[in-house]
Amino acid sequence: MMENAQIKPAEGLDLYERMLRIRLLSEHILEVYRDDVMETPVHLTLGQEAVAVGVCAHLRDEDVLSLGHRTHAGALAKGLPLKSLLAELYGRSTGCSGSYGGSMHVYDPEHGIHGSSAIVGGNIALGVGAALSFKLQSKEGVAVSMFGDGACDAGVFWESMNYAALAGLPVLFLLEDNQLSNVMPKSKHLYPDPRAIAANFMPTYFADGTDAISVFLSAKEAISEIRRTGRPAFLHCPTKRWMKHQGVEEEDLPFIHIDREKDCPIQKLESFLLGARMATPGELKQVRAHLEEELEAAIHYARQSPYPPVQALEV
Amino acid sequence: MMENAQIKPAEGLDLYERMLRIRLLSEHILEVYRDDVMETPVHLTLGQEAVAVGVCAHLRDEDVLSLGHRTHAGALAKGLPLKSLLAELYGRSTGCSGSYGGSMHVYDPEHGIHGSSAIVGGNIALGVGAALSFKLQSKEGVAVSMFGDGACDAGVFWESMNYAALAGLPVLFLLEDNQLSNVMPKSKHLYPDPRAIAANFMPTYFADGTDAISVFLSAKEAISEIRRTGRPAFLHCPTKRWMKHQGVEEEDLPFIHIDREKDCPIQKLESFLLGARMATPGELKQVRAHLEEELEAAIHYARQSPYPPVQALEV
Amino acid sequence: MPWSRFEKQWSIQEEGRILSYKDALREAIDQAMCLDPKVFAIGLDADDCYGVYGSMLNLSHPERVLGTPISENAMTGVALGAALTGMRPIHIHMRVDFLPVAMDQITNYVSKWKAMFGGKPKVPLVIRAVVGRGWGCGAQHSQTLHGMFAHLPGLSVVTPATPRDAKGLLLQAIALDEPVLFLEHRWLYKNEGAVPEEMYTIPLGKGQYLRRGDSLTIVAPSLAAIHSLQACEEHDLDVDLIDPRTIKPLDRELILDSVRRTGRLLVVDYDSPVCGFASEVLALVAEEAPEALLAGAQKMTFPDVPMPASGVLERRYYPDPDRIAAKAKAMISRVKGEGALV
Amino acid sequence: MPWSRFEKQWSIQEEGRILSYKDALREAIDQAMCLDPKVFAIGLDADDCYGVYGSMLNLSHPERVLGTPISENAMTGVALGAALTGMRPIHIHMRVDFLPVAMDQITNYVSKWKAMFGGKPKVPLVIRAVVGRGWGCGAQHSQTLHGMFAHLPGLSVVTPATPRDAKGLLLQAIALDEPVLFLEHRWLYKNEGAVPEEMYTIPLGKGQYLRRGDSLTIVAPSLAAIHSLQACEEHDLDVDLIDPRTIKPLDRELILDSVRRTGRLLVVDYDSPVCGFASEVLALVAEEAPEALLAGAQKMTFPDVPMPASGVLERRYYPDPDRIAAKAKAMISRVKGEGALV
Ligand SMILES: Cc1ncc(C[n+]2csc(CCOP(=O)(O)OP(=O)(O)O)c2C)c(N)n1
Ligand SMILES: Cc1ncc(C[n+]2csc(CCOP(=O)(O)OP(=O)(O)O)c2C)c(N)n1
Ligand SMILES: [Mg+2]
Ligand SMILES: [Mg+2]
Repeated sequence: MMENAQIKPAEGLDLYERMLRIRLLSEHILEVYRDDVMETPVHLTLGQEAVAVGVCAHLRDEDVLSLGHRTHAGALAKGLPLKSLLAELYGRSTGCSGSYGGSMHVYDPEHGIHGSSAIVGGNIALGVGAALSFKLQSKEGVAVSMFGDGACDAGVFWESMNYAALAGLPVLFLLEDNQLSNVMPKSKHLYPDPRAIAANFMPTYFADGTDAISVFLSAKEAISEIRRTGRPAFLHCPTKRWMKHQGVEEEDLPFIHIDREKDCPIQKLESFLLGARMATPGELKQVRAHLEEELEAAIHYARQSPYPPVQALEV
Repeated sequence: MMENAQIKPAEGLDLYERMLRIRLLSEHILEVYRDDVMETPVHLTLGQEAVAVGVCAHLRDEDVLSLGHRTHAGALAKGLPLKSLLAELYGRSTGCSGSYGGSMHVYDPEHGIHGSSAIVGGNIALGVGAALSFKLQSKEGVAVSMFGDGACDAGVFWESMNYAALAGLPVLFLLEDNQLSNVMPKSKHLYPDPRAIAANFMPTYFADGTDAISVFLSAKEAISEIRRTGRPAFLHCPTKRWMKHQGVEEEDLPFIHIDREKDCPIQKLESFLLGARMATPGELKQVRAHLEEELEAAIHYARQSPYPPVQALEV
Repeated sequence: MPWSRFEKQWSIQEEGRILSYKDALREAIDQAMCLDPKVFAIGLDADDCYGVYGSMLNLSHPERVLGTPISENAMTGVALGAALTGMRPIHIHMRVDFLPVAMDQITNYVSKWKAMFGGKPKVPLVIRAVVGRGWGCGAQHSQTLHGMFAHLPGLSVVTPATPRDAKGLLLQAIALDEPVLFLEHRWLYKNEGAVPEEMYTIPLGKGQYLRRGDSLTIVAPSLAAIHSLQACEEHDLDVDLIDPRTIKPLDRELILDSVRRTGRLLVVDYDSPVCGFASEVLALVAEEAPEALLAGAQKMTFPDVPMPASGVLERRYYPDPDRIAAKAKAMISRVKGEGALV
Repeated sequence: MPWSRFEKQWSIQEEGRILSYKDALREAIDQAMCLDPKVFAIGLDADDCYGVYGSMLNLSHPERVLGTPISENAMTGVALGAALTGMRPIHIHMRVDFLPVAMDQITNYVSKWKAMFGGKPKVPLVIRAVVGRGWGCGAQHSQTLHGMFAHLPGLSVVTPATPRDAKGLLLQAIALDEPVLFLEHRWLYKNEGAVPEEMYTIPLGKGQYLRRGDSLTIVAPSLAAIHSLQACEEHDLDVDLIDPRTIKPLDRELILDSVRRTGRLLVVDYDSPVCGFASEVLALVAEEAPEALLAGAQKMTFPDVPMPASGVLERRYYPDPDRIAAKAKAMISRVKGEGALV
């Protein structure tokens, strides 16, 4: 945990709000998923909220976030409205992708989300393409390609870093490293240290991916460096996945130890904010209350929304 | 140039013979190619003979060599009979690939050549697969994946190194680095130093790719390490391409300086062998005379051979 | 994802030892591994505790099941390299949607290798991949693509519909010295049927009748074959139902014989319509037996759009037994009622 | 490689400004770049001194032509990412054979992106690739593959045969907010024909007659269209020759109209036969106008094997005007002489 001088109270509260929003969504999914009201495979982000939130705190709406299959945290952190995401999960035509995408495919160009992909790895290149777009248009933006340790196995990871470095593009390679590809530990699927590799292409940064402040501070450095130089950077955030790769069950894997109190990014941030007197318990409660209301409204919105018309598929 | 103690006269002469065979083939192609008697695109290996020869000197017939589009040096160095290769270039059914392959696709499983490929990069994985085969069959062999600097751009290079390292496979990644991908200099297509990258996966070795002795000695170390540990290694051999990427023309690229005397692997080896008194001028002449005869016979063989029957394509 | 909802929808009523499609696959792999030490399996998550939807669990030689990184392209090259040097790999993919990642190897290497070297190499490589419709997976996790693969010269494309065929065709694929793409539909995994215990092979290029009738020929592979059979049984349709079993090579004679007799053709193909299997069958008949087509020929496929995620759309996207039956009835009655369409 | 031998085999005799196919492509790109600063070109060796067989040389905006590493897969993703964020990329490949390397992006990303997000995204991405038969290149450097790509929902496949179409279709492809695969046959590059100087577009899905006649309909795209036209001219055949211009979308009505009139169909397609364009056209007619097929329908394609390298085989592998003419004559005379094939 870094010194509090580096983060302002408003920033801390903002991180808290964004993380908690994601957490509440996960909890809602846990609650209803077994009733089959959400017909879409979910990759929950429980325990991993800090990574997306700590990074997105430094992004503007125009900045681009390119996501893979595990979308919820990144999408909400970047600004995709909760109700749009919920409606998508409920398969309604008001969903962010008109119900054509489901959990793995979110879309909100107004907030810099130009789609996400469930084929591991390829979305990294899309982020690089967005960065190329900024450069060609002499725009100021930054693109973030967010991916897991498993995606580092894929050749497209290598190719994307090489091109971003050659072309000099403003893109952050954000490795959300939960040390798992499905049930495979990282040691079994990725031989080298990805950060050491990345260092051959660009400056690299590190943060504790279960600690929003740590991510916030490293991301701040990395992103301001990108904005300054127009060149790529790499941010490595080890974190922990609490649930099965997909679905709503917990999973105990022998090689991953999880302490759901100590490892919880939200509890960590709470103690930090309270300890540093950057927020009072009352303020935090208020945030939660406000988010719970927002969630209720979003659920209502989603459930009231119509299903898409099947005529769309008639030839 | 290393000390001569490390190489025996017979070994030196063997290197010389193999390199000269390749060179004479190139010269024959230069002579006849404009007459359209060889209907196949040729990627000449003029100036690059030392790499394949220095490495293959340590390989047995059973060891595997996986080649890309630039096949001639590797194929001959590994033992593919000259007449088979020539017949293939002349499009005859006695060619090593029955005339179905052409210059880029050579086949000689008896000498560990299980095919070669013109789509850049993929052959690297095939070499790794051959190494897996050795391991699964508890055989002693070594596989060599030979590729250029351009192939390092491709994701399959990365994926192949990762799997070879994870699985612990006896494969040599042999980078024949002519610093060009077609007319693109390496600085334009490959950002990092590939050897530095490879070092994250396996031990790396270096040799002057225009110097057969240098390659011979480094390859000896690398390959004996692979045989000892059963694990992969990487050998980086910078060299120089004398001709256009493809075809029989010379090309002057501003960023590559070539001195066809000083850079010539064959002249280098000649001076070494003579200087170290490992061979006499007469012996070298004899080698050449013998090879010229061999080439004449091979040309005759190829030209006398029948074209393949077109009926093979009738449905 | 409640697979239980649609798994084991339908089973063949047969004499003999009853096995699920999944267990038939498992048995084929196990027996092949026991018979030949050169057979091994390799694939992303192939060695994990879920064992590719159960099809790889409890094998006699777990040491010959290798996991891989998420590197489908290189791993296909690795499998090919192993096949060329004495092994008989089975490369496994949990979803057919991951095969495009390996398409360079499949298109340019695997399927060309034998011909590119004058027919000399042996390429005993099986690529297994699961077609995985379902539960709002969306466009990238619900593809079939057998039409795309069948376009490639040099690659056989096998699509077993029954447990018996799953075992016999997989053993055949493993036994061959040529590359075979073996596509299993996830919805067939729990279906049951009689499967001989001993090893046996079913040749590629031999289709079979799943039902005999005179008014209409239905050609349908994989899950579409089972759905068509359900349609025929539940609606008592007078249909000659052909399961080609392999998309490529295709049992042309079987199809032509039937169509010449019934004079009407419906191809039910759970894949995209353009340049796919359904078109291929219609083209075959157009070329070889146009006179048999006067009473009508139709395709029933996915619409020509990517699969949407929402359940209501997903259910509409895939044909099903009732819609197949409705289409078949319309074709039969139209013909019977109004004469040929001339 | 003596391209000169087979380049400029044939040119259209027309009024107007004469341009080569290659220069028509170049002009389209140049005009598009001048019109819209968002248009840029990217591709391996696209920016080198050879300029993609000359089609990229002397552009007004060379700074908008970007070279790339040998990373076709990631670069397709990069191009898509740029297309989604305001640019209009033209991604260029010197050979269509390199596209399978990018197949994950093409199959799972590019062609699905619009539908996967409810039709909302604009995807103004053109992928240009050159079909490169010739000179013993062998199996990996001579593929066509348009049948494979046409199978994918969400992707248009464009195959111009004439200089005029090359320009008009390329401008149309660049103008569209949907992904287009633009396949140019290398043997067409030096062919010449009249090409308007101003910018114009030709809509996708609109074929054209290259010749009118009554005895047989030939449908042939790309180089096959030109070879068919040569066949008809040199042998004075009574043929309705249709160049579909785009494989997908397909001008179904144009083909059906013609076949209904001529009663006979030959599809000449320089691609593999199975699940390809030739089968698609036959299937269309089988479904929509079977009565018109009684006099015979045939495909003329590559044999279903990979391309061999040896010149003698390569020349046999590709159909040519003489063989097309022979086939067409046989079909016409058979019909005329012996009546329908019933
Ligand atoms: C190309 C490809 N291969 C396999 C899969 C199946 N798959 C989905 S997610 C996943 C694990 C990804 O791990 P990682 O990238 O670390 O992301 P995480 O799930 O841990 O967030 C796998 C193997 C896929 N979607 N795409
Ligand atoms: C996937 C792919 N993209 C492009 C090409 C065209 N191409 C053939 S060789 C070559 C350059 C390869 O450079 P390198 O790997 O360094 O080998 P070198 O020719 O220098 O020996 C290129 C781009 C190809 N064959 N395959
Ligand atoms: Mg992970
Ligand atoms: Mg090179």
